[in-house]
Amino acid sequence: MLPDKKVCRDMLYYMKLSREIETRIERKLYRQGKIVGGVYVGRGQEAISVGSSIQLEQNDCICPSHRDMGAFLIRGLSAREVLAQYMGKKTGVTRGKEANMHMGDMRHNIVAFVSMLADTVPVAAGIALAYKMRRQRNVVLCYFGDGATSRGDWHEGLNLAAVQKVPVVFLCNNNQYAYSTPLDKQMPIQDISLRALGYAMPGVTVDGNDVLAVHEATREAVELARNGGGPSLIECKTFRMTGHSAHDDARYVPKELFEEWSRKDPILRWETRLIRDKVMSEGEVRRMATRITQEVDQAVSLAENDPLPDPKETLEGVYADQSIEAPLAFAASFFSPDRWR
Amino acid sequence: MLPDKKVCRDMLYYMKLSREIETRIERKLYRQGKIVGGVYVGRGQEAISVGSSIQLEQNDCICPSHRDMGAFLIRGLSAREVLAQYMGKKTGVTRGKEANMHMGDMRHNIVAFVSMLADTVPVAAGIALAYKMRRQRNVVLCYFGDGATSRGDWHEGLNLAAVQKVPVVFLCNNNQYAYSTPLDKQMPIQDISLRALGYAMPGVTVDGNDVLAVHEATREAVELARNGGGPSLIECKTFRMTGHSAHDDARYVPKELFEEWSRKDPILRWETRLIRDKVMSEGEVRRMATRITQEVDQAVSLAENDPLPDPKETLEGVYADQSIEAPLAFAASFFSPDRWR
Amino acid sequence: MSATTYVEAVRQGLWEEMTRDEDVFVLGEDVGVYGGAFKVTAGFLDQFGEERVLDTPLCESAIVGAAIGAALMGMRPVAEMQFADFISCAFDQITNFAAKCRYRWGAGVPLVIRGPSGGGIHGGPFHSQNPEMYFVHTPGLKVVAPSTAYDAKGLIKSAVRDEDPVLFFEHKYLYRRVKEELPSEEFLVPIGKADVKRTGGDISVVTYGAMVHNALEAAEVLAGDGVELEVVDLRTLVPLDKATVLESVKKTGKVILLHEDTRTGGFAGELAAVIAEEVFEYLDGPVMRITAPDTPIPYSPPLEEFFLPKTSDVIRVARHLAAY
Amino acid sequence: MSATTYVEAVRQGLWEEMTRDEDVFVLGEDVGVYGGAFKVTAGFLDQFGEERVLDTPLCESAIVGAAIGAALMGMRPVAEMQFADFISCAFDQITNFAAKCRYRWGAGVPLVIRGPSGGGIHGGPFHSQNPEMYFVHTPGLKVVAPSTAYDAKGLIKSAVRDEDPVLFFEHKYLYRRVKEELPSEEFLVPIGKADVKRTGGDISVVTYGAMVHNALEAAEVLAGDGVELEVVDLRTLVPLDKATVLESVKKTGKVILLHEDTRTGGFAGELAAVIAEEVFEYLDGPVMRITAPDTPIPYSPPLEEFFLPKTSDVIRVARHLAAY
Ligand SMILES: Cc1ncc(C[n+]2csc(CCOP(=O)(O)OP(=O)(O)O)c2C)c(N)n1
Ligand SMILES: Cc1ncc(C[n+]2csc(CCOP(=O)(O)OP(=O)(O)O)c2C)c(N)n1
Ligand SMILES: [Mg+2]
Ligand SMILES: [Mg+2]
Repeated sequence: MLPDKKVCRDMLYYMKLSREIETRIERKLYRQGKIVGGVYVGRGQEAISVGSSIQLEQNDCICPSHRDMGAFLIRGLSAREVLAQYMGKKTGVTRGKEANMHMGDMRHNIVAFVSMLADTVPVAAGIALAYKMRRQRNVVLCYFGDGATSRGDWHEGLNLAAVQKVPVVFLCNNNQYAYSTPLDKQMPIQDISLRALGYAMPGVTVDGNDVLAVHEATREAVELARNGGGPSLIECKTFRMTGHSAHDDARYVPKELFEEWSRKDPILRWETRLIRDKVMSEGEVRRMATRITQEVDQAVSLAENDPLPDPKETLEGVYADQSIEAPLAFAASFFSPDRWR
Repeated sequence: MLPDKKVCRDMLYYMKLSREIETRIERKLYRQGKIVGGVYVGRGQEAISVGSSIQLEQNDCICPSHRDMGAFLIRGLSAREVLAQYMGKKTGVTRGKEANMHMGDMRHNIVAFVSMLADTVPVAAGIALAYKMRRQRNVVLCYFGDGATSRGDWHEGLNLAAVQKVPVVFLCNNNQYAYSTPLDKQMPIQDISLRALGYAMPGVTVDGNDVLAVHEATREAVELARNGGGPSLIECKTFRMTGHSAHDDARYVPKELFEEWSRKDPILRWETRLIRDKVMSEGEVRRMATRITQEVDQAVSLAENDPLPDPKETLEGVYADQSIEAPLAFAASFFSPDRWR
Repeated sequence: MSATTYVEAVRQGLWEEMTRDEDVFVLGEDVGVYGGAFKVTAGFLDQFGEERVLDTPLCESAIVGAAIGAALMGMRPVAEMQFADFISCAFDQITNFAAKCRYRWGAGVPLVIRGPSGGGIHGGPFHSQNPEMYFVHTPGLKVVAPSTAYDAKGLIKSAVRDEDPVLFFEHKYLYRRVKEELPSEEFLVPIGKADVKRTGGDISVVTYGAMVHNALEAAEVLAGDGVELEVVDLRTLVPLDKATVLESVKKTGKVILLHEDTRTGGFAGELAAVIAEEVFEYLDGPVMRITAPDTPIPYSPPLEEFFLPKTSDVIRVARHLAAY
Repeated sequence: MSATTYVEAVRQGLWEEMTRDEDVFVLGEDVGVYGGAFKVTAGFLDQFGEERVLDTPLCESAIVGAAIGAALMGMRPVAEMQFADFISCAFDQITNFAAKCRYRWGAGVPLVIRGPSGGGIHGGPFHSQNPEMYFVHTPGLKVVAPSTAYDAKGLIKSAVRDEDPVLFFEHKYLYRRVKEELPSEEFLVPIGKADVKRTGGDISVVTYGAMVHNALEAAEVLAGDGVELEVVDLRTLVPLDKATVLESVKKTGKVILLHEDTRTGGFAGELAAVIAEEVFEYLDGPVMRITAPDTPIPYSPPLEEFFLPKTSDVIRVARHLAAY
């Protein structure tokens, strides 16, 4: 059974919007030198963050990883804020302090990823703990890749969440590679969901390229969590349809795998399904695509014209108490505020 | 079926010797103020380290934890070296540099425990990796408690060992407490061996108070490892028959549990079995006990009379290159070598 | 009114803060039923209940990580490290997650991480460490190390109320050795303010933690010889109260930097740099460090004794400087 | 013969050591098939085989832990951190296990941990860090940070041969920007020896890593004004070549301590302390530090640019000191 029509349409919209934004970033802005740092995209994996985070309530929270563009957009970040973030603009989500997917904003209950993979896993447990202590009926979605599961913090976080029975859903995108490292060098098992057993939590493996399957598995896990049933682990099998980042040509990935998985493209699949089930017409899908292109065009041009941060902001925001900056800051009497120019 | 008679007797000997040494340390020397640091004993758990490490070959290696006295003794440390260690004597295994169970000596292939629990787990994997690279048919036994399994390094180490398929046997003493923390606050499962599934390695739970069961499970795991079959996890259910350390009266442990488990005492059980199966006579067992008391008496008096290290040794041994100490050491020209007096 | 020990002062401070603010809670290994390895949270479980006094699994990284998560939601977690040494296991969460949130994306992490540090109790290499410098060197963290019961109580309360992550290093050697009468009314000690524990015109001794007491002992002895030490107790390492330190050095012109932590890369270096850069003209003698040597902390009494800086060291170096 | 880049120099050094000694092996994330994120181990898998070029799971702590285990057995592991920033995840294994084995129980751990550190490439807070101080402050470790291709090659070879754990911080900004012709015959650069990269009589600049090049640039500019900088490249932070530093300061009487790492608790503090303690009498001016400010490393170019110390800073401070 399909979710209600609006949700179905929204899922397509956010998947397509994610793809469009990331394509623009990776294939255009990055190549034009407008994005100076690294670029990681979730091409081919859009169903995972979209199918899961679409069902959150306002006070729920997400801890996204580096291939979860859809989750950021669904939680309320605009395309412009995201693009400005990538370009290091002052209007970006982090005002230029942080790079690419390291977007966070507690007004939207989005926790910024730190590069050290799996660090957000215990943090998500702590957020869920706060919900539990405050008797809020909210949940946290915590995203990570297959590689991240090898880190100690992953284990500690799952165990703590399970012992404390807190409302968190752990979502693994198993795209079968961590940078150049294939799954069989990462772990001796094929299904990461198997590890849920070790934490006495429900664990399922779903087709991560089927947004409906992701939606359904998340729905169950979220419901369990919201009702005090504790954490779950959902493994979404998928494939990284790019290199690890924009500079990686992924020549270590057998070509056949790309071919095989391009046939399983989650957006195409969902479009076909919606048209087949008459949730949307072909015309509506086309118009959605056009609208998205326009939205992104506009966001790109706004972001491109946005200002960079003022160099002096470098020294701001380390502590809540702004008066602390001065004594700690650089070069005492020799510090020249104009040194950037 | 019992192992050969010598092994059977040796197991009894080492269990009893461990108990005698630890009883002396905890109930006598510690109370006499002769052991200035903390004291942790393995009372009631002697079958675990003894039943497992008894079967190692010379070039095999152990990474013991803090309740594995038997393993140290079997690997060749003398009672005197151990007692001197506890008293901080120069003749102790670490010449006074380290406390209690932190004994290591690569001549015996004993890796010294560091307090940060589970840190030896990846280290054991690395030792096993070296065996594999050098095509040595050797194995590592790595010991830890139930509490240690909650740490990230435990997970990282098991996973790495499994992926690399190295010859290591992970031995968990599940004594159902970590300091004051009972198992159900430590993890949401009852059988730690369940977690072996997540690493695709064999995992078994055995009665840790039955030295034969420990011996048998270890024998199989060691054989597998020696033959290139990779790591295993053995969980030995047992009970900590003391407080966490000598200063802890364990009032948080229900008395019934102590009573229940004292009936399962591993030494008593093994003695009874050996007598029943006519491996040893009652007289032989009595004589063994007497001999052990004498050995330990003698070791205590030697260790008590052993010298403390020279204060100046404080500065020695940080680097292989002894000339480095000087420039790094304390107080430059003001350093007085006599300052201890 | 009877004297309150240092450890009891920490306990009282936490107790008061938990009473004042429902969002404050403690978590860590054995903090509940057992009341903490050093009994800092004894009685808390009965008073505040299981939800606010959390016995966690043995996982320092997740303890801190979970505290961060709760703090992001506006809670006020106080995480105990059973021994400060084990903070090494949570190093990544502290330095990369907690320390950088506000700067990176404006999210405050009002979190306290506390635990017993320091040597002198024959704890050996893993139960005696002074890990403050790892955090002093990480922008975004505050680092506190009180030397008296009064400061311990006043500072732990300020730490709980701080909007940023505070590392609170108690000195376990002082836990039961140091005591004093505390005011019956509530008081706070501000983070970021040093305290001149003894005034004197000849030589400044800048120090913190257990060594404050060695400095005071030395001052007592030297006063007999007519050499007056000024003992500056930093109390907070970050943010550093530079003004108080520099003022003292300007006055005396001579300075001893004293800490129990090891030498290379220790806080004395930071202080030496600040002094040699900013009040160079006032110096009448070399800037002297007294610290532990660059070794792990050994176990056996003669070795540990040799390792720890002591009052006699301060006296010896002060005499040398006085004669300079 | 053509010039060799810094990154290629590291690669060659490792290659030669792996060729020389079978016990040497590399392990880390993506070091095999991919040849390392920065291609330091490109071609190694083909040459040395899967057993000596190990692609590990994503687990820095276990990578270091396993390297320690192998080293205890006499192997010579070289562990790569994909970015030096991720060393935070292995902090406990490095500082508590590797660093303390020899002291605690006499077991040597001949292990190298290497990786790209430093900013200037718009990597943001987690791909730009300079984590050296965490290890400088841990007795038992050696810490190396080369600034040239020659030193990088000579020092990585010495690191592999060292009997103790060596932290080897490459500066990724220099990887492809710095190159020089290298001798065709084998050479080593000893750990623990600084190198005077430019001699001059007026002001000593003591520095390491990428900042060596800024110091040299500044020296070039200032020479035009008749101010002669002496540029001391430490190359090794632990053990510190105190003799070379102090000799230079004795000669010039004025000193600038320069590093890319943040200020509070940075290596400049350690140097300032050594100088103010041991050659106080020779100083003709304040000991000046030039460092990054106490913030995480920001991403956006204007911010990162502002964050990093630069040649103009050296020139400005040197002019001030010259006039002192
Ligand atoms: C602790 C840590 N080590 C190494 C890295 C470098 N790194 C970034 S992404 C990545 C691979 C991640 O793989 P996975 O978790 O499967 O996520 P994916 O990129 O496939 O989505 C690596 C090794 C890192 N970010 N953090
Ligand atoms: C990382 C770390 N955290 C905390 C401690 C303090 N500590 C020492 S033993 C112990 C309990 C260990 O429990 P377990 O692993 O079950 O071993 P047991 O003592 O029961 O044999 C604790 C919390 C420690 N040694 N290391
Ligand atoms: Mg992946
Ligand atoms: Mg236990």
